[in-house]
Amino acid sequence: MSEQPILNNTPVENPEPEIRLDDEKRVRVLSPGLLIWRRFVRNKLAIAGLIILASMFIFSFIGGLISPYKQQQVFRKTDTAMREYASAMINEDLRYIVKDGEKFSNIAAANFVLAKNNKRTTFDYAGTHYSFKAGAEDFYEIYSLTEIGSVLMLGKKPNFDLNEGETLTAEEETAIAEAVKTKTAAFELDGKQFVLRRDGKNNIISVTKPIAIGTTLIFDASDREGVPIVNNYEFIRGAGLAILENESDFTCGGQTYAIVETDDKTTVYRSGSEDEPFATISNLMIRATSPDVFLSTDFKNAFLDAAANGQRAFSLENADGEPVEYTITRTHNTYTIRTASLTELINMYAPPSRSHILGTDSNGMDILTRLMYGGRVSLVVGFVVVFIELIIGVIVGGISGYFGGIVDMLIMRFIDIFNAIPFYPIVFILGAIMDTMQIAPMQRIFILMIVIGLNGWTSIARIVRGQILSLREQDFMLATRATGIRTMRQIFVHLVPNVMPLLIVQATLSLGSIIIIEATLSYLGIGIKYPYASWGSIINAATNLHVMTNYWYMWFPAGILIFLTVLGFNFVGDGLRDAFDPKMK
Amino acid sequence: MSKYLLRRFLFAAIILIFGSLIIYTVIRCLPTSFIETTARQRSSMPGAKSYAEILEELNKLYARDTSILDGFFKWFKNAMQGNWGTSWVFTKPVVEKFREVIWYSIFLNIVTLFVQTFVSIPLGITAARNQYGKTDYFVTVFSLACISLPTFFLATVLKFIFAIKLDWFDLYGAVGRFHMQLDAWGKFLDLAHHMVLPVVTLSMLSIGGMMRFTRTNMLEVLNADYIRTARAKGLPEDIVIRKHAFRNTLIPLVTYMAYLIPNMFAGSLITETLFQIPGIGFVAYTAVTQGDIPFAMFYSFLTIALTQVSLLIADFMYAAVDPRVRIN
Amino acid sequence: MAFWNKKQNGKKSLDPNYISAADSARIARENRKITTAYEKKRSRKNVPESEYLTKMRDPKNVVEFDDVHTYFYTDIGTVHAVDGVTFDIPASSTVGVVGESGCGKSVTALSLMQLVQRPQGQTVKGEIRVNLGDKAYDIVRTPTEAMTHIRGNEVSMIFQEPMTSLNPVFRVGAQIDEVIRMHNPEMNPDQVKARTLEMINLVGIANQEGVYGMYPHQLSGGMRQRIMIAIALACNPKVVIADEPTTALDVTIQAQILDLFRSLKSRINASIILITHDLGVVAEMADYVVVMYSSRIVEKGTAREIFHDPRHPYTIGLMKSKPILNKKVDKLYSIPGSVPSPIDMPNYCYFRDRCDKRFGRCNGAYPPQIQISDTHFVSCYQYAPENEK
Amino acid sequence: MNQQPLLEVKNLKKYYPLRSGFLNRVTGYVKAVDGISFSIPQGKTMGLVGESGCGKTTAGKTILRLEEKTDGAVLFEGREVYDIGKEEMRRLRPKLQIIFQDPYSSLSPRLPVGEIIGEAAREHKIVPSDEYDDYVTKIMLDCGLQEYHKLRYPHEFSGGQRQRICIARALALNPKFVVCDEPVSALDVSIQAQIINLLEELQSKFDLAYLFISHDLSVVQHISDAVGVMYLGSMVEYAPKDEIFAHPLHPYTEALFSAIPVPDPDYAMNRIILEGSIPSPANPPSGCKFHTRCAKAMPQCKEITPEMTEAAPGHFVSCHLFRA
Repeated sequence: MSEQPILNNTPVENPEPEIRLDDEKRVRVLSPGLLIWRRFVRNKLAIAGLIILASMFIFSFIGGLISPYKQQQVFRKTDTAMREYASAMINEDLRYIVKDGEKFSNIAAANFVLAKNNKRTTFDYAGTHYSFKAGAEDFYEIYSLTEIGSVLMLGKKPNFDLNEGETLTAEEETAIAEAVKTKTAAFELDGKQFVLRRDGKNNIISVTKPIAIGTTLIFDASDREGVPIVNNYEFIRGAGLAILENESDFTCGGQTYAIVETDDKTTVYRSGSEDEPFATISNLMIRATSPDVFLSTDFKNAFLDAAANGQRAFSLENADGEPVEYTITRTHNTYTIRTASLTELINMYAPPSRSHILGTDSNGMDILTRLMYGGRVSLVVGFVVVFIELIIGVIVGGISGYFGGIVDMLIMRFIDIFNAIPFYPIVFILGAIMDTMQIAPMQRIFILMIVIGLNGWTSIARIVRGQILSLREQDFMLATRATGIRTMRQIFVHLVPNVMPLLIVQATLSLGSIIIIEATLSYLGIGIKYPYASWGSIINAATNLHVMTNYWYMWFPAGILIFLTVLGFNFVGDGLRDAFDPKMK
Repeated sequence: MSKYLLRRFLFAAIILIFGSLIIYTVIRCLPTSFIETTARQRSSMPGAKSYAEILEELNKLYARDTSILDGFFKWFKNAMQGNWGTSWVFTKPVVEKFREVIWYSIFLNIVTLFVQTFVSIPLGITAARNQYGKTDYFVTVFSLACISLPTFFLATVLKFIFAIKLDWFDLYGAVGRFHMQLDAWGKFLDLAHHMVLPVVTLSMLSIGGMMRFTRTNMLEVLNADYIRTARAKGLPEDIVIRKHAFRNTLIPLVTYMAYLIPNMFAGSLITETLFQIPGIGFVAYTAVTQGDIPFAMFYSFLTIALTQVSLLIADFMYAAVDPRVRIN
Repeated sequence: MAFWNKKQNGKKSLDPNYISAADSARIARENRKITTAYEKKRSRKNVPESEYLTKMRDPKNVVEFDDVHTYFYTDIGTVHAVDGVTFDIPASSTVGVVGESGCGKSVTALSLMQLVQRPQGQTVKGEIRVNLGDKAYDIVRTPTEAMTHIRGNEVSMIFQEPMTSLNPVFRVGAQIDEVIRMHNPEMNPDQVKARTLEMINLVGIANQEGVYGMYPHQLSGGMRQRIMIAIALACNPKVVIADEPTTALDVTIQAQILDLFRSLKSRINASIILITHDLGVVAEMADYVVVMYSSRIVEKGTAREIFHDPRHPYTIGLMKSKPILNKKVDKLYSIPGSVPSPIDMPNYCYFRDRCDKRFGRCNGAYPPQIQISDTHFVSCYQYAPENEK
Repeated sequence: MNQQPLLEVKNLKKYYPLRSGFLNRVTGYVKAVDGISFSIPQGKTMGLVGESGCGKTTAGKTILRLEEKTDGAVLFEGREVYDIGKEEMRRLRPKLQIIFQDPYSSLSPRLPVGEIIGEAAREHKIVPSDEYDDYVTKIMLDCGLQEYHKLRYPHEFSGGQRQRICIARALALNPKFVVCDEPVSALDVSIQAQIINLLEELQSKFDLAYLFISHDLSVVQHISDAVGVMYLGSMVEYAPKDEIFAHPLHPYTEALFSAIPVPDPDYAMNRIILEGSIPSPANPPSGCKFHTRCAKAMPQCKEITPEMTEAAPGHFVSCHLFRA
């Protein structure tokens, strides 16, 4: 038949076709990889899962690198707070203003107070004699005495015995003699003070030299320039003496000052500028809390007015003309003046902003950065635990499945018993122990990984065993035995690659549940502890009702991240299972 | 059958004994310093026994002076006679505390089981019926989302939305403040009202798994030859699904549900804690985190027992729905 | 984009037997489009009867397949599982459909039942006319609701696997009851049960009452297949499709079932479509034989014509390649090559490349059906008049 | 049979224990193979027929020591296979090969075909390593495969080609004896013929001995030199091919032969229909296992297990009808 002539209407050019109909090259098929890939991508969720997971990995592992902040970087902020601005008290303590070049020690001052209280006018300290002039209650001028000689009254005639180098004028001698006679202890002559002291029959003559002022009065300059002048010994002495002597002015350093006394305070004006107070004198001490701050007279006046009226607050314009509010609190005779001022604080619970996209947490750390580092911990814990589970599961399940029989029976019963043990109570107890023992946070993570891993390996072992048992029954495994292939090769070349797909699926799905377990433990405060963060421990903040209610951004993003990651693993695992499932078309 | 049952019971008993032996061993291995610290803390609580008493009771009940095996059997004997010791935290016998609180958990879990069953099985079946369709995608996403939700996060979000923002429910507790003043019906309503969020939480978490399980099994069943036979008989599609496919899906499903029971109690531990429902879970959590050894021991034993009981139930249910098993 | 394509092509050249990822994605996309369109059409509600009512070509036929095309839209391309099949089932006769696996014989039968695995599988062209006495339905266009009255009632089916074809959780009796009740709603439960018992008896089971209450797993394979036959015959169908009814059974059990079929043939008023790959079974049972190869009918005729006067080289080869008991041959005849994968079939005789009688004309288009006798048709150029295309 | 047969099976038994009860005690046995004996000379084919569950596959596996025997003897080249040590057995394995029924589960799914065929040959150093590649190619060509198939994976092949791969895998080891466990049952008719022809070709080329297990009598008749018929673990009849097909003695063999449908519509059938179904091998009937279905059953059949008797020269049958 084949010898028949070829008819015209049939193609003759190509009697033998290139490809036979039954040639397997004619119809292209899916390659093994593509087959799995096709099945995988048919499941859109698996793709979504892959994308989610990729983003999570980038977020956690690369995000931490590009984040401008460090994991444990604490942020501060400047904020207005009511801070102590100044304090005021009625001064009852003596202050001592010492003349330049003189010495007046604390012990001398104590002797002074003793003498004053004993109504004596002189006192000694360290071989030096002192005297003071008691003015009003609150102003004392303290002198040191220098002996110049002695005088012996022989009858009415004074007999001077002067120290070497000392001289007395005739007037002075007369005055001294007069004083001895009248038993005056001290007198002044031409601005020079003399003090007589009885020493037996002798009267020792001393001249005084003012060295210090002891006063409870407070001298406040009205402006910053006046401070050195006002705090000067000369000025204080001048002003004090003038007040004592009820004079209306005094001179100090070539400048004349006028003193105006009112009910509760005394104001000093510089001559020539009478409308501008130069200093105030009072027994009220107002001091700024910060040494940099100079309290103006206006402030003091405003305060005094307010204090006098029993007000709790007052307002005053500052140098820029803006009103500033001050509050007054009083304890005993001390007033504290507070005002809102800028200060630096830990930036807690900051709401989302440009610099902290998700705000800051209760430690003032950037939540977004914490989330990145927390993601690392969560993912790494997940992977390590899965690794532990796989190692134990594959070995135990493999032994059980491959050897079968009594070995299998024993292992499966052991797994049954192991599975019966409740996981959470054990972990809670363990957590309590770790808390009591104060285990280091890093060690905690390791212990946690081992515990979670021990919890999960049984399911892997079961799967591996089941798979190997069923593979073992397949003819191709029988064929490896029939062809005399070594046991190791049987296991690793023929058996293991066939278990792999299922293992990959199981590992992917396990990762999700492990992350949830870790997060749950961390949320309950048993897992990852500060300073390390995991997503679960970040949500732990929400256990605080206040935080949960008011600062959603502290816990919600972490929860969403856990949710998305686990969802991603589940999506991918599900897709892989479908892809690897030989039953699927 | 009775032989099989006997075997099953024996096996459950063995697991129970070995499981509790492990629990006992763990407790015995607790560092002494931990026990003493905790005991000391506990004894300083109001109403608690003295430190010496606590330690003495512990030594007696757990036979801490003997070897682990001896101690275990002593403990086991005590436990079987109902002597579980006194809880350190609650300062009353463990069993008494258990009786007080278990009803909350049972109520919570049974309601959840109902909700879950009636939501997930129909949804799972619907998904399987149009595989790769829109419904299937929705159901798959929903169920996987449920599986992926951490309990505490779901609970927190629910509380945030429904208790704080909308103020529909109380944040915590099983009953309201004025519970005692209500009549019986009011008390029940009050309890039910407080159970809404926990039930929703627990249901959401378990719906996912069950829905997946139903769907997978349904898909398998739908590919079976007898489904084709049923169609070839001219049965309308919904009878094919409702009768022929569903009965077969039920076989693995009842087993799954039986396994679910102990898991639900473990799961409700977290949920009860989050909502502070004073059920066994919350109480156990409180006790165990504070190192209450008698209660921890009791709770662990209870969980193992529950697991074994549920396995037995699973076997029964399996036999009930699968005629092939019934005969053997 | 062009660069990307180039890369794809480069990859393809590594192993030309594999579909590239891009192609595979394209195929998947197209398949989805096509199947969704068909599914949409199928899921319409309240289709008017006029759309699927038709007329028999010959009223003596119970079923007429007329140029039926059933395609499967798979990941590697469109599988033409049934590609233009035309044959008739005359009333009260047995038609054997023979062919090797994948030749489309089962899909032909499933198309008649509208049980092709959807949505991948769709009957895309042609008519399957079923004679319901007063009217005739075109199964291809019949909506699912109307199908439920035909399936199990007018057309019923027996499947290959008796072990899995019965629902394991229902009693055997209930499964027969069900189909009777379904199609005879007027019967009361007692009548239904009586009918069931009658059917169990009919298929040669003595212990009717006992079997009625049994579960399928308590029965052996042969018994289950008997039950399947009882289910199929319960409603007095016009056509019974037996899809490899004995393939899964042992030889001695197969003999029992064939014996049963033979005895039933005379007692029931149904036509049987017997699908099998076993020529012996067909020879024993069938009045007419349809030989299928690669989704098409290559030869059809009466059993005698086919077995005594086979014309198509495939039919001849098939018969020669099967060793026959007590018939000695030194070397079995074997058809070279293998059955082609039914994707992207070219337009020439599908058997050409395996045929030892091919000649020039075989390179032309697929051969038309050539009538040898009244009933005998063959698709082969050998028998075509030379002037005919 | 003067010359020593290549393989001799004597009263081989394989029982699977049935376990039940709490302690998994053995409560009974499934007597999958219950005392079968036969021998196969070099280059010849022994056919083993029987219905599913009759133990023919188990027999094949037990002979190859893929299952441990319960009793009896398997002598390969005069040596008891079960006495050989583990490592030596591994080295002996290439001589004894098997081809499975299911071409889908009998190939490692994750290995390329070239590796599947060649790995054992490499492992047993059948050829020097530099000839290895060519050797695999040669075997593949012998079995009707192409060289480019080497890198493909099993799932890309059709059933017939997979069976060729299985044959190539066995052949690559230079076997002397191959158990063909229903090698064509899962294949289409046209492919069956190809595989049968291939097996025959290879047999004559390499002087192989086959144990050809099948339920298809016509195939067995075509390929075998001697045929054994098995029923419920026991061999009921065993004779040279021509003898047994011409004069089947055992009622079961008769029924089996008559049950084969003949592809001829005019063939006058004289079929013996066996009633009932095959009993469970876990609980076989007493006496002659076939008596429950036997049309010629006698009272003694129920009580006494018939012995194997030589009814004609070389024709062994186990039936009370043919007691010597």
